Amino acid sequence: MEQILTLATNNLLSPIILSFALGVAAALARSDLSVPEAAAKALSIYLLFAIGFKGGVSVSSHGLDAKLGLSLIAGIILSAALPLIAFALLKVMTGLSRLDAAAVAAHYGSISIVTFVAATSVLESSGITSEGYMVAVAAAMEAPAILSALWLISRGGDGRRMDSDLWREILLNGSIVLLVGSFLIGWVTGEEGLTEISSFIVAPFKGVLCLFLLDMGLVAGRGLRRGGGVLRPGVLAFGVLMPLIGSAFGLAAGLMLGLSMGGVALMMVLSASASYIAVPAAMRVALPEADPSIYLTLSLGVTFPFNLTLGIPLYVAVASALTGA
Amino acid sequence: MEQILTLATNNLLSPIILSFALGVAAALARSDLSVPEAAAKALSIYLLFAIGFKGGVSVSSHGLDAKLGLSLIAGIILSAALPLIAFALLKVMTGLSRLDAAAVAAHYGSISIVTFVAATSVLESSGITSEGYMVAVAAAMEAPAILSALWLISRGGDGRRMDSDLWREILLNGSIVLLVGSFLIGWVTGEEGLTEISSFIVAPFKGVLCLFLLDMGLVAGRGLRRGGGVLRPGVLAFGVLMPLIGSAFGLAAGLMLGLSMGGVALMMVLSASASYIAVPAAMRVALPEADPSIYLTLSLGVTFPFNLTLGIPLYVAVASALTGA
Amino acid sequence: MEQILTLATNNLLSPIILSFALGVAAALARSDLSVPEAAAKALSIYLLFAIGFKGGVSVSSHGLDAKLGLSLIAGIILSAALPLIAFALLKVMTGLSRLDAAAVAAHYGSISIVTFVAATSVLESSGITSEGYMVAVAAAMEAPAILSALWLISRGGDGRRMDSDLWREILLNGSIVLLVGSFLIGWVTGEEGLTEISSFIVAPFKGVLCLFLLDMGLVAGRGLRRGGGVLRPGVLAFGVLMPLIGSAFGLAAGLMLGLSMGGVALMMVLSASASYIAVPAAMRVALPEADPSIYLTLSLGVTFPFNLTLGIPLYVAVASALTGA
Amino acid sequence: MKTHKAKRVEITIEAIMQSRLTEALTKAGVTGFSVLPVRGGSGRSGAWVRAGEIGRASGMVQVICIIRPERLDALLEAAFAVVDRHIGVVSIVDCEVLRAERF
Amino acid sequence: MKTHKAKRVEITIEAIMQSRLTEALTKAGVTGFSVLPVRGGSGRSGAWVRAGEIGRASGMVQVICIIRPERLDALLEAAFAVVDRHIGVVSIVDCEVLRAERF
Amino acid sequence: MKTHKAKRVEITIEAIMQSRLTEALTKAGVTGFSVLPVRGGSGRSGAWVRAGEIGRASGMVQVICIIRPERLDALLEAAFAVVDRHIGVVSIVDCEVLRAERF
Ligand SMILES: Nc1ncnc2c1ncn2[C@@H]1O[C@H](COP(=O)(O)O)[C@@H](O)[C@H]1O
Ligand SMILES: Nc1ncnc2c1ncn2[C@@H]1O[C@H](COP(=O)(O)O)[C@@H](O)[C@H]1O
Ligand SMILES: Nc1ncnc2c1ncn2[C@@H]1O[C@H](COP(=O)(O)O)[C@@H](O)[C@H]1O
Ligand code: NA
Ligand code: NA
Ligand code: NA
Repeated sequence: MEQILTLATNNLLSPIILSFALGVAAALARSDLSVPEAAAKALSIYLLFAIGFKGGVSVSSHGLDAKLGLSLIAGIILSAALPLIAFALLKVMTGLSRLDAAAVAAHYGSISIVTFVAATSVLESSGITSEGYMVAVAAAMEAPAILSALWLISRGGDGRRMDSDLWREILLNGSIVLLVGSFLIGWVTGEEGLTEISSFIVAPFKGVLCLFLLDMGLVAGRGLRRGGGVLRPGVLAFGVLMPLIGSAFGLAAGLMLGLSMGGVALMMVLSASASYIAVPAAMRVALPEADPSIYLTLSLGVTFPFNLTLGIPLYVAVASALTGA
Repeated sequence: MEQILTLATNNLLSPIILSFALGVAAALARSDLSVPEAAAKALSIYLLFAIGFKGGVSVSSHGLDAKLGLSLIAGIILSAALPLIAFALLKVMTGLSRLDAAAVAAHYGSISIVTFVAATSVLESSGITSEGYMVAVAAAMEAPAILSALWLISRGGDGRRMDSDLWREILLNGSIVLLVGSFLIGWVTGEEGLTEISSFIVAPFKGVLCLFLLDMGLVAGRGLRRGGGVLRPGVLAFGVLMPLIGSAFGLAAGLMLGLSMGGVALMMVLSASASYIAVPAAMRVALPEADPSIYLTLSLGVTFPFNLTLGIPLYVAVASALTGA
Repeated sequence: MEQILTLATNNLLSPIILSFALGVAAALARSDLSVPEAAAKALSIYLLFAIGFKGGVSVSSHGLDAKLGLSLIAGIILSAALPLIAFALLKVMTGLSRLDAAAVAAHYGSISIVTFVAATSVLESSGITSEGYMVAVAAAMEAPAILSALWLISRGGDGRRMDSDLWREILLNGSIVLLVGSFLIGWVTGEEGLTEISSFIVAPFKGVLCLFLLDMGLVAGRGLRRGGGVLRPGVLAFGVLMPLIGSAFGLAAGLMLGLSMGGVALMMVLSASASYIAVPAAMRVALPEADPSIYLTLSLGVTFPFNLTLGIPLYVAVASALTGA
Repeated sequence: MKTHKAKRVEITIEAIMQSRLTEALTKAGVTGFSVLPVRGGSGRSGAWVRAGEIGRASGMVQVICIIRPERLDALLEAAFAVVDRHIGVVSIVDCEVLRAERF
Repeated sequence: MKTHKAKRVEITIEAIMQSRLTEALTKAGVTGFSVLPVRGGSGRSGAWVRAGEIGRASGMVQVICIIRPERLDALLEAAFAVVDRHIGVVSIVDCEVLRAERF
Repeated sequence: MKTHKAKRVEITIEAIMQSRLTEALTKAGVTGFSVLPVRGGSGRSGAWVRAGEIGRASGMVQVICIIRPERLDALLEAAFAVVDRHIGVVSIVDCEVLRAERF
């Protein structure tokens, strides 16, 4: 318990979290502070490239773990199954329509890569290592949740075609391609490749993450200011409860797979986190009648800050307690 | 004197100044070289974040100086008073209308954060330290000058309402919020926080400043090419004289406050510099009839380059002579 | 031969080339991965500034080589002469119209600065030094080819005026101005200047180059997907043959000038590379009837990848064999 | 297809005045608008480009409103109160729209 | 100068739907269009701005087609099929063009 | 409110030709124009997008001029001289403006 509190306090007072808080505060106070769209995208490209590359290098150093395949499968199953639980929970806890509930559920099966990045950076600060291929697991978990959600809707008699364009868009989504691509590049080039570009992708990483989280805070704060009203108490509670449930499933999967302590923590983080890039875009195409202000505000304005501030230290503490590391 | 010359020459031949000169030259020669708006804004966000953060860390390391409060008050008084002097001077030296004169005056009470950043980088190169809270003083000096200018106008019988929106816009201006916010983050996280992100905010700082000044040079040069014609000799002379006058007041304030040599120099720089972000924007809203090509060209095309090239070394030399350091 | 193969393999498996390949693959697979225009331009500004600056510093360290002037003249002659050869070859090998052939020819006389940058980075990895003023030679080679192409057209009776605007645009092209400007800045500030900003322009250089090549890959891949069809086999073959011919002329020039091994290699690279910034823009203005999808696809989609992957190691190997270094 | 008469109002205004304009429009009952970036331009107050600028004092945006004809006057009055002392251009075009219930 | 009658169709649509719309237009025989960025806006589904966003779920673009009057109906039908269930606005204006052979 | 008849001319032209066009317009007595970015498009010469491009050879911009009807012909002639050999589209719409003294 004490460890959790220390971790949580350290985490809350890290430049990364404070930058996010600054962004939220500035947006709520209606400051005109804003990061240009092109700059925000550039920061996200940097982060995806760096995290993918480092994951690949780590796999190349530690050899191909036999668990990679199993972890990928576990990730896919989690991503597909969690929306069903989320949907059931939403039906019980909230008055959301089937459509809105399914759309929200899809977000919680899928993952948030920034939450993942923030978690790896917390692990690093604490000197905890993890399986490099967890980035690949992250990529694998992006899409299956979308299918589950569409299946939930079609079960309700409301036929939705997943046209092949949508398929391609989801699977070849820019962030998946960049993450997997740079993972492969890191894998192929290994430590040698890392040495060549580490002063670009390793040294300034945390600082870049600060600016990116400043931007995320601005966007989240703006969302809360505009869309906060649509979130009834039940929906809000879901936004905090669901990550805890998700993390429990992630924990179980991580332990069953026999991952390292860091790996278990990351599996929890992935399961606990909610998408705000791939899934919202897919929902706009496939379920345009679902209300974006619900799923975007919930994912970015509630669950993301919760995971960032309290969730990550909690998951790390639990993983550390249960892996006995 | 010799010291001034050496400092000035070193300064003039630094990559930072030469980058600015390159930008001016390219714009005057009508090259199509340009930095995208989003990239320029991203650079400015980086610089504000880094300078604020480092200021905060310095305060956290050296403890809270009792002079912080006094320095803030001094800054606010300077910002509010300098426009009155500037206005009187403009009435004597130039044929500008009351409106244009008040608008110009507001710029000279307020501050230019890049001039401040460039000065801190000159101080660092010379191994001179300064009070970390000078960033907070810089932030405090942004707005009061605007009020003075509007008061000058309203005295002339021309009633201007400062609507509450404008108030909020000025005080929660993106650059003030970012500067103060990152100052607080640096203060809270201290040296430990700095260690985590110093390879992002310390190591590449000067290089980023070069690219930013290249962009400033392009914008200033473009302004001179287009708006240079509106600047009559009297106005031009004001653009060089006023910073000297401002710096004298800054010097007096710095000495009275008992600031360190670096702190006195920075107080001079702040008082000498003229705003080109917060004040022009406020003028466009509150005094739309004032001619922007006068105040923008004067501030960015005349006073900024003057301070950058000759002013800063002069102020540092004077501060060093008078603080006996 | 073995050395070429090793170099080529090392080169092909470097993060730089793999990033380019990732971009091409993503574009061909119609992923929505894209780098914002502003970010791509910012990356190119960084690369030009850094490469120019480092070239200037190197000149300042090694003293002004008497060969600088001769190398510039050689570069200008190569740039002016290669289009004539290219044009003749195109008439023989392809069915392109005079206009299209002249437009394509202009590209091959001029140079691609990214190819140059990539080559310097390969040389550096292999510990091979080169004359710092090669950046100036690169800048000098940008424009003459355009004149040759326009002369080819006017010979055909089709009068084209080079209006003075176009002249200025070509010679004061943003990338030439930035390259030459930062070269001069580096020259003036020397090693001392470099020390101040090396953690910005040296340390992260290769990493930035990776992201830039990712973007180039995306653009090239998109071009191939859309415009690949217009390239008949003859035109395609030209895109691979012409760089080899160009490099042979570059080799001859480099040997006659008595350049170092690295200098010879870079002269080959410049001669072999094809413009995709300055020349396409000039062609759009001066020869609007020429088909951009031919010259852009050929230069960026065929010759650039060829040089990047196979050309550079080949040129380095040949230079090393023939300078006996 | 069935279309309905409407007005397309295009207001080119200083970027810094955008929020004041859109608030005034909203108060005047305008239910929708879109804001387009402008890269540069020229007018009686001189020429400008946004490239490289970080300040908010220069540059314009275009606010586009499509509205029912009967609401035009309210909109113009609201817009005029904001742009009155400012630079910028207001133009109105007759148009047809699909899905009239949206306006 | 000699001008020719045409229609200017402006479709404000979710960015994520852009490729679907332009593909539908192309299939319907539209030979040219331009896509303009939109910075922000407001409508029945709320207000939005693009600044700082990295996702593709929010934000609109404007697709502008200039076409011969006789092709208008085909275009509108194609556009409507795409925008039907989606937010956004379609407006049509009478215009004149130079170089009619281009449309 | 009192409005005045005017013409809204929209010229979609290659970005690289922008300065030539605006200079020609200025010479022809056009006192104001705005330049809008275009993200992408498609036409007889193929499809394009600006994303990721650093060169200036590809991409279009939109130059919008609002002018008094009697000046239209001078404007069109000036514009035509520039766009003649180039790709791009010129369209003209009847509009009403506030503050006619500005045109
Ligand atoms: N006639 C016009 N047509 C299109 N845009 C205009 C026109 N006049 C002015 N503008 C735009 O409005 C800005 C301010 O115009 P002005 O108030 O005339 O200085 C210009 O820089 C242009 O961006
Ligand atoms: N009347 C309108 N005029 C111009 N743009 C509109 C209008 N209504 C909606 N839009 C644009 O379309 C988006 C979605 O509108 P809506 O479907 O009403 O939420 C808005 O955010 C605006 O960008
Ligand atoms: N009918 C049209 N409507 C709108 N924009 C067009 C149209 N035709 C062409 N354009 C724009 O002008 C560019 C060049 O067109 P084109 O000359 O037909 O290749 C296209 O890529 C579009 O951006
Ligand atoms: Na999840
Ligand atoms: Na001042
Ligand atoms: Na060449």
